[in-house]
Amino acid sequence: MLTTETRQQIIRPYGDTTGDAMIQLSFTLPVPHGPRAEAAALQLAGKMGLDPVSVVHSKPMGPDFTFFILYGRASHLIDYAGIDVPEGREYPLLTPKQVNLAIRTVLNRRLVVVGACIGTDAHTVGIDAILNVKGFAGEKGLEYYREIQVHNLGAQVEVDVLVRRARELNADAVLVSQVVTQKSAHVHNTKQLAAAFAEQDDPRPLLIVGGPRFDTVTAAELGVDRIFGRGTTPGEVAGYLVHALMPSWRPDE
Amino acid sequence: MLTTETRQQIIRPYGDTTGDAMIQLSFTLPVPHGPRAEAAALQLAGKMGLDPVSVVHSKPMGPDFTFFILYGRASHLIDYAGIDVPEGREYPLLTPKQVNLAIRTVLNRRLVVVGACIGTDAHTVGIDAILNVKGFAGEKGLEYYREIQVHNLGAQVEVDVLVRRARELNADAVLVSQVVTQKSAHVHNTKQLAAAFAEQDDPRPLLIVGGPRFDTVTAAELGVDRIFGRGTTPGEVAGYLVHALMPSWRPDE
Amino acid sequence: MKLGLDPGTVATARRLAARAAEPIIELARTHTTVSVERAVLRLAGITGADADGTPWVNRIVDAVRDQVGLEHGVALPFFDAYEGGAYERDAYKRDLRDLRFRLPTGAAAEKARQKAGRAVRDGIARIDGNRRDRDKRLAEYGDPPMPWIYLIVATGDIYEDIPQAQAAAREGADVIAVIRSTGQSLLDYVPEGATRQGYAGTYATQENFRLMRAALDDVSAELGRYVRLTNYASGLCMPEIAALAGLERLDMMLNDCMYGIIFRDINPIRTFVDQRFSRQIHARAGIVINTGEDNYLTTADAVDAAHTVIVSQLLNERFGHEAGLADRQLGLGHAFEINPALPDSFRMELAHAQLVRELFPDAPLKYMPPTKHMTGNIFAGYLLDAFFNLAGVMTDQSIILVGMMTEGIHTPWLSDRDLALENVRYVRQAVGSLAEDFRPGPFIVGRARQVLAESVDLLARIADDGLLTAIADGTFGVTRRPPDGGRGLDGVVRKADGYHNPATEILDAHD
Amino acid sequence: MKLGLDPGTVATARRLAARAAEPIIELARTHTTVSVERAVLRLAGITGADADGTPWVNRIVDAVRDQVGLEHGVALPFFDAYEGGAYERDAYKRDLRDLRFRLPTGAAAEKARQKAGRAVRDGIARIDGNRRDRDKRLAEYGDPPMPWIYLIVATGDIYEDIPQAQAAAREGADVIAVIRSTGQSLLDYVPEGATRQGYAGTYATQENFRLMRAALDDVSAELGRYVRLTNYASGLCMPEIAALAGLERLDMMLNDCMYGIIFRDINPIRTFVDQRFSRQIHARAGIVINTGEDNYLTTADAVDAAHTVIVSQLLNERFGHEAGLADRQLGLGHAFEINPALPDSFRMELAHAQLVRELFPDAPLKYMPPTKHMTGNIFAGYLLDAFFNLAGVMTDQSIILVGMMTEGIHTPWLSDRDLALENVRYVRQAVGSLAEDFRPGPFIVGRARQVLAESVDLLARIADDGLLTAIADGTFGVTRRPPDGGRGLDGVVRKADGYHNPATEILDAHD
Ligand code: B12
Ligand code: B12
Ligand SMILES: Cc1ncc(COP(=O)(O)O)c(C=O)c1O
Ligand SMILES: Cc1ncc(COP(=O)(O)O)c(C=O)c1O
Repeated sequence: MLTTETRQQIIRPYGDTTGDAMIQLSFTLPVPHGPRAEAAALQLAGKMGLDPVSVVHSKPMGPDFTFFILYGRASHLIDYAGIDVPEGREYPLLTPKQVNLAIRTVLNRRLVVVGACIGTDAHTVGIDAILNVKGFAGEKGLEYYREIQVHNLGAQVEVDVLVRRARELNADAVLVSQVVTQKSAHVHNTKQLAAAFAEQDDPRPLLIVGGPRFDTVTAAELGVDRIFGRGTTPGEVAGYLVHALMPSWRPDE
Repeated sequence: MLTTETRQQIIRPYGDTTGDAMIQLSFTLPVPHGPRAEAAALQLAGKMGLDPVSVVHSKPMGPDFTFFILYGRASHLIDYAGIDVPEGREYPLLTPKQVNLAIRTVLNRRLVVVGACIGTDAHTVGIDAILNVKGFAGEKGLEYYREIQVHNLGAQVEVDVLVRRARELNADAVLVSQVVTQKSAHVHNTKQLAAAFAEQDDPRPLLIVGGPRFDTVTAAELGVDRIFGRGTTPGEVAGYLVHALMPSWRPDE
Repeated sequence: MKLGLDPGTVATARRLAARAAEPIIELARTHTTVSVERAVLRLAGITGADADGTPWVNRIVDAVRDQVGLEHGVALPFFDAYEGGAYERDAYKRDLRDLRFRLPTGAAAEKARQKAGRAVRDGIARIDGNRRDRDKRLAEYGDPPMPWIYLIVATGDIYEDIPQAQAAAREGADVIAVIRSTGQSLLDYVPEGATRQGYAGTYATQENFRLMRAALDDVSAELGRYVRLTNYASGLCMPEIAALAGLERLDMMLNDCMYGIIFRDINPIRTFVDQRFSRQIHARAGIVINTGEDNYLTTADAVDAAHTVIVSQLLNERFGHEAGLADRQLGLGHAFEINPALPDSFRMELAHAQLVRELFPDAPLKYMPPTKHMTGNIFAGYLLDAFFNLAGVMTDQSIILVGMMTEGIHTPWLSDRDLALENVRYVRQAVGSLAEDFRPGPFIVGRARQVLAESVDLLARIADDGLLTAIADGTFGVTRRPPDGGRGLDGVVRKADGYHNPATEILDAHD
Repeated sequence: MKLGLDPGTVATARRLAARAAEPIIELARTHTTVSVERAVLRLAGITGADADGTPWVNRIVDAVRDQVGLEHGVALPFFDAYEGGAYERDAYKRDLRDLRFRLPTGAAAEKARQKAGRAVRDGIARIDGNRRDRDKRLAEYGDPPMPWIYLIVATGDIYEDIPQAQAAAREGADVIAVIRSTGQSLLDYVPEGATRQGYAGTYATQENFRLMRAALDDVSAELGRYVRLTNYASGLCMPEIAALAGLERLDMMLNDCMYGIIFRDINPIRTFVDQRFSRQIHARAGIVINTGEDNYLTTADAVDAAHTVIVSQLLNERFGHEAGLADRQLGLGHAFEINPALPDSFRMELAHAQLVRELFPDAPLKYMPPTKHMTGNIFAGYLLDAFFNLAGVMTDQSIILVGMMTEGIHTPWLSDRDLALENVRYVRQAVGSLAEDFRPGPFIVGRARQVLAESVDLLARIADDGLLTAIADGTFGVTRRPPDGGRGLDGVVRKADGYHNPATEILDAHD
C-alpha cells in the first residue's frame, strides 16, 4: 500500500516562513582558525548548495582545528510526491493472539527464533527488548508468545557459533542486533553473518538484523531479509515473522 | 599580501578521524512526522552531497512539521589551497597616535565622521562600540581620537536625514550600522543608503557599513566602500579610514 | 523570605520611589497627548482608516487640533460636530471632510458630553465584557500553574504567526507574545487591518489582535487550557494600543514608564503622560502589564547596573498603583543578563532574582532570558537558557519568557521554539520544587543586600534631583535622554480648565 | 553532612558488606589464574610477543600449565628453567621452544625463587619509581582542584587518540581515559605494540600506554598542570593490565569487582580472583581505581535499582580495602541515569549523589554522565549533561566524566568534546560554591534515607545467601550470571600448598 499522492508536491525546509529553505549545519575543519578557515567553511556550504549562508560561530580547537556553525538557505528542492515510502507498513500488525493462531494454523508447531549480538558487540538491551518477556514500549517481547520458542544467545557471539546453534535448534528465524557502528562495524559483521549462512547447504533461516543506525543500507546490500531500526517494538517483529514465514495467512477480522 | 601556499591542499571535514568528512545538520520540513518525512530528509541530505547519512532524531512539531537532526559524510572536497583570503588585512593596524598624525599630516584638519543606525533599526550598541570613547574589546572608540570629529546621530535615522546631515557636516566618512537582518532588511537599507548618496552631485563621503550578519554580500554589491562584521574593533575602522582616505600615507616604523 | 531583607530598608525604598514619582504623576495628570485623545475616540468606537491608510482617529484629532486645539480634549468638539447617532458611528467617514469643529459651551457642550459619554461607556462596557469573558474561560479551564511559559512569535506576517503561535501553545506555551515590526513604535498612528509585511515582528493592529485572539481561543478550547495573548502598549501610540488590547481581549501588554524614552528616543513627557492613561485602561481591562527593565541590561552591565533595575521596578510599581493597577497586574520585568564568563555568575543571578521576588511578593514577575551574551554558538546558548530556566524555578518567578538558542542569530524559528520549550519543560519537571532545597548562604544574601542598598541610594538621589534629570544623565541603560529631546513632544498638550475626557472620568471613578 | 544519615545504619551496612565479601576474599586468596601468573611474568620484565602476536607471557604460562600445572605458580617452574640472567631477559624468546619445565625442589627451588624475586622486585621498583615520579610532578605542578574533569578518547587509533587527548587537555581535561576496543576484554592476552585498528576504542597495550603517557607528559609540561591518564584493568587480563599500568605510570584504572561478570559474561570466580591481584598492584602503584556501578543503571532502572549501586560500592570498598587500597584510591562509580521524563528526576539524582558523597566522604567519587536516556537529540543531550554537571558541583563529586551530547549517536568527536568541556566549564564557573546554598529539604533527605534502608536490606540478604547467589539471581544490572558460567573459568586454578608468587609476597608484606 504505497501512497504517492500528496497535497504538497515540492517542498523545502522551513525556518519561520514557507519556502525560506533555511537549515543549520555544524562541522570541524582541520585548519587553523581565521578568515581563511571561514572562507573554507563557506566554500563547503556553497558546494552543499547553501546560498546565502552565514558562519554564525567559529571556534579554534587547538592550533589545528576549527569548529563552525552555519545557517543558510538550501537551494535544493525535495520531490515529496516522488517519495515512495510505505505510509503504513507492508504487513499488518497482529496481536499476540493472532500471531499464535497463525503459527498454530500454518506451521502446526512452535516457531523457533534464535537471537544474539554478534561480533564483539555487547549491547544486549536492544535485542532483549525484542525477545525478553519484559519487552519494550509497553509491548511484551517474543518470549511472551506461546507459539514462539526463543533462544537468546546473548552478547559477543561469534558468527560460526551462531550458525551452528541455529542449525542445531532448527531456527526458523535468526535475529541479530548490532549497535556499535564505528568504522561500520555493524555493516561488516552483518555481511559476515549473511555470508556464513549462505555457505550452508540447508535452506537458511530468515535473517533479521536490528539496531539504531542502519539508516542508509538496505537489507539486500547486507544479504539479510529485513532490517529493523530505532524504536522497533516486539509486535512489529512478530507481525513481520508471520508475514515473511507464513505469507498465505490472513487474520480474520 | 595574499597567501595561497599551504601544507594541506585538499581538506575535508573532521569528525574524529582524518578524512572521515562527517558533519551535522538540522532542519524542519513542512510535512507530518513519519517514515516518508524521514525519507524526504534523507533525500535532501543526499542532494547536499552527504553519503552515507543518518537521521539521528526526528520530532513532530504539531501535525504539519517535523524537525530533523542528521549526521553524514560530506562528499565534497574543499580546495583549501585555492582560497585567496587575506591572511592579514590589506592595510596596517595603527595606534591612535599614528592615526592622529596621519590626519594632521595629510588632511591638516580634523576628519569628520558621521554615524547612525538607519531605517527602523534601533540597535546602537554596535555603532556605539565603534564610535563612543568607551569603545570595544579594550580599544577606545573613534571619539577618543583627537583628530577625528564624531557625530553619532543615534538610531532609527531616515536615509534622507542622514544624507542631509552628512552634507551639512562635510562628512569624510559615513558609518552605518545594520543589525536586524530579517527579510534582508540590512541589505535593502544599505542599498537604499548607497543610492541616496549616489544621487547627490557632490563627491560622496566614504561609505562604511557594519553589523554581525553581512557574510555573503560584498561591498560592491551593496554600493558601499567597506563592510565590517562581527567583532570589529574601533582600531580596525580607524586604520581603514587612514588607508582609504589617505592612501599615500605610511606610518614611520 | 530567604534573604532576610530589612523591612525598614524596603519601606524607605518605597517611600523614596513615591517621592520621585510624584512630580511625574502631576505632569501626567495635567497633560494630554494626541494618542490619549485618539484612544478616547477608539473607545468611543471610531474605527477604520482613509484610503491612504491614515486612521480616522488621527484625521479627527489632527482636525480638532488644527481648528480648536486639543487642550480641552477631543471629545467635546468631536461629538458636538458629529451628527451620527451612537449606533451609526461610521457616518463620520463620509463627512469628516465637511466637519467644522468648535468648542461647544452650555447645552451644546452638555449634549456633546452625553453623546461622548454614551459612546465611550459602550467601549468600556465591551472591555468589561472581555474581562468577564476571560474570567469565565479561566474558571472553566483553570489557570495553569506558575511559572507561566511565555513565547514570542515574530515572523512579520500574521498568517505565519498564527500557526506558529498555535504550535507553540500545543507544545506548552501559556502566553504568546506577538513581537511588533521594528518600526512600529515610532509611528504616530496604529496601522489598520491584517498585515503581512513586518520586519522582525508583525504590526500591532486591531485586526491582527482579533485574528490572533480567535486563533488562540480555538487552540485554548482544543487544549482545555487558556492561552494568554500579549502585545506591546509601547511607543508613540501606547494609549491607543492599550485601548485596542482591552477591546480585543488581550491578556498582558508590554507597558513601561521609561522604555520608550530610553530605547526608542521618545520624548520623556510624552511617554509619562501616555503611560498613565494606558495603565488606567489596563487596570480596567484586567490586563497584566509587563515592564521593560530587562532592556537596561542589554546596554548596561548586569552587575554594575543591577540596582537600576530595582529602582525602575519601584517606580513602575508606584506609577502603576497610582493608575489603578493591582499588584497582581504588575508583571515587573527583570533579566538573566550577567556575563556568563564571570565567576559565580549564576549565583549572582539567583541573588538578583530572589531579591526581586522578595521585594514584590504579589507581583507576577516576568523574568527575561539571556540575550546580550547569546552568540552564534547555539549549544552554549541552549545551556545558558537552561540555567535561566533553572534560576526562574529556584526563585519562584511567575512568567518565564522562553529563551531561544538562536537569540544571537535570528528571530525564532519554529524549531527553535520547540527546542526551547523542551528545555523549559525538562527543567521545570526535573527540578520540581528545588526552591525547597535552596537556602541562600552568605554570598547570595550579601549580594542581594548590597543591590538593595545601592537602590536606596540611587532613589534618594532621584527623589532630590528629579527623575527627568536622572534620565537625562543616563541613569537607565547608560542612555542619556533630555526632557525636551526625542520624538512626540509636539503631541503633548497641557490640559486647559474644562478639559473633558469621558474615558478618564469613568476610569478615575473606578479606582 | 546534609542528609543527617543515621551513623548506626551506616555502620550496619559496612558490617554486612564485610560479611558478604568474606567468602569471596577467601576464594581469591586460595586461587590463582592464568592472568595473575602472566602478570607476575610481566612484573618480572618479560615483554614482547611471538611472530603471531601471542605474547611470550602467554606462551610461557601455557607451557608451564601444560607441563607441570599452575597450582604452584608460574614463577618457580619458569625461573628454574630459564637460564637468562636477570638482565638479559629477552633470551627466553630464543629458546622458549626448548624449555622444559619442572617444579623445582630444594636448592633449585631456592635458586628459582631468588631469581624470580629479584626480577619481580625490579618490576615493582619501577612501579615505585613511577609513583615517586607522579608525586614529584604533582608537587611541581600542583594538583588541580576537584571535581576533576575526565574525558574519553575513543578513535580506535592511538595516533588519532594522541592529538585528541592533547587537545582535550589543553581545553581543560584533568584526566584522559583511552577507551578500549569493543573486543579486548574477552581476549585472554594483552596485544602488543602500537595499534590503529580498534572498534569504538583503542587496544590497551603497553606501547599504547607508553605513547599516550609521553604525549600527556608533554602537554602537562606545556600547561603546567599534571594530566592524569586512565585505562581499563578489566576483562580477562585485568591483573596484567594493572601491572602494565603501574609500569607505565598510568594514574587511574577502571577496575571493578563485578563489572566483567555482569557486562562481559566473564566467569565470577575468575573475576574475583583477578580483581584482588590487580588491586594489590594498584594499591602499590598509587593508582586510583574507578569502579563500574554506573553500568548497572544502563540495564536496570536508576530509581528502582539505586540501592544496588550503594550495595556494590560498599562491596567494592571492602574488597579494595582488603587488597590494600586506601580510601583516597577508591574512585567509586555512580551515574546520573534517572529517566529525565520523571517528575523530580533531578532532585532524585541529587539525593543519590549526596548519599554516595556522605557514605564515602574520603573517596574520590567518579560521577558518570547520562548515557541511557541520551538520544539523537543533541540539544536535549547537551541540556541533560549540563544538569549532570550541576549535580556534580552541588554534591561535591570528585571526578566528573564529561558527558557528550552525541552519546546516543557515536563515540566522541573532537568538537563534541570541545563543546562538552565548554558545558562543564560554564557550569563550574557559573555556579561556583552553590553547594553552600544547597540544603536538602524533606524530599531529598527522605529519598536518600530510603535508598540507604533498601541497601541495608539487600546486604543482609546477600550476607546470608552469598554474593555468588545474588549475582546468579540478577541482583546487579538485571543480568543473571551463574558461578560456573561465563568465560575464563578454565583459567582459574586452586593454589596448591607451596604455591609461590613473588609479587604477592612483596605486595602482601606491604599492606
Ligand atoms: C547501554 C549501553 C551500554 C551498556 C550495554 C549493556 C547491555 N547489556 O546491553 C554498557 C555499559 C555495557 C556499554 C558498553 C559499551 N558501549 Co555502549 N551504550 C549503551 C547506551 C547508553 C544505550 C544503548 C541501549 O541500550 N539503548 C536502548 C535500546 C532499547 O535501544 P537499541 O539498542 O537501539 O534497540 C532498539 C532498536 O535499535 C531495535 N533493535 C536493536 N537490536 C535489534 C535486533 C533485532 C533483531 C531487532 C528486530 C531490533 C533491534 O529494537 C530496540 C528496541 O526498539 C548507548 C548510548 C545511547 N544512549 O544510545 C551506548 C553506545 C551504544 N555504546 C557505545 C560504546 C562505544 C560502548 C563501548 C564499546 C565503550 C567502551 N569501549 O567501553 C562499551 C563496550 C560495549 C561492547 N563491547 O559492545 C557507543 C557506540 C558508538 C557507535 N555508534 O559505534 C554508544 C552509542 C555510546 C557512544 N556514543 O559512544 N554500553
Ligand atoms: C541589545 C539588543 C537589543 C536592544 C538594543 C539596545 C540598543 N540601544 O542598541 C533592545 C532591547 C532595544 C533590542 C530591541 C529589539 N531587538 Co534586539 N537584540 C539585542 C541583542 C541582545 C544584542 C545586540 C548587541 O548589542 N550586540 C553587541 C554589539 C557590540 O554587537 P554588534 O551589533 O554585532 O556590533 C559589532 C559588529 O557587528 C560591528 N558593527 C556593528 N555595527 C557597525 C557599524 C559600523 C560602521 C562598523 C564599522 C562596525 C559595526 O562592530 C560591533 C563591535 O564589534 C541581539 C541578540 C544578540 N545576542 O546578538 C538582539 C537582536 C539583534 N534583536 C533583534 C530584534 C528582532 C529586536 C527587536 C526588533 C524585537 C522586537 N520586535 O521587539 C527589537 C526592536 C529593535 C529595533 N527597532 O531595531 C534580533 C534581530 C534578528 C535579525 N537577525 O533580524 C536579535 C538578533 C535577537 C533575535 N534573535 O531575535 N535589541
Ligand atoms: C516595554 C517594552 N515595550 C516595547 C518593546 C518592544 O519594542 P518596540 O518598541 O520595537 O515594539 C519592549 C522590548 O522588549 C519592551 O520591553
Ligand atoms: C569497570 C569497567 N571496566 C571496563 C569497562 C569498559 O568495557 P570493556 O570491558 O569493553 O573495556 C567499563 C565500562 O565503562 C567499566 O566500568
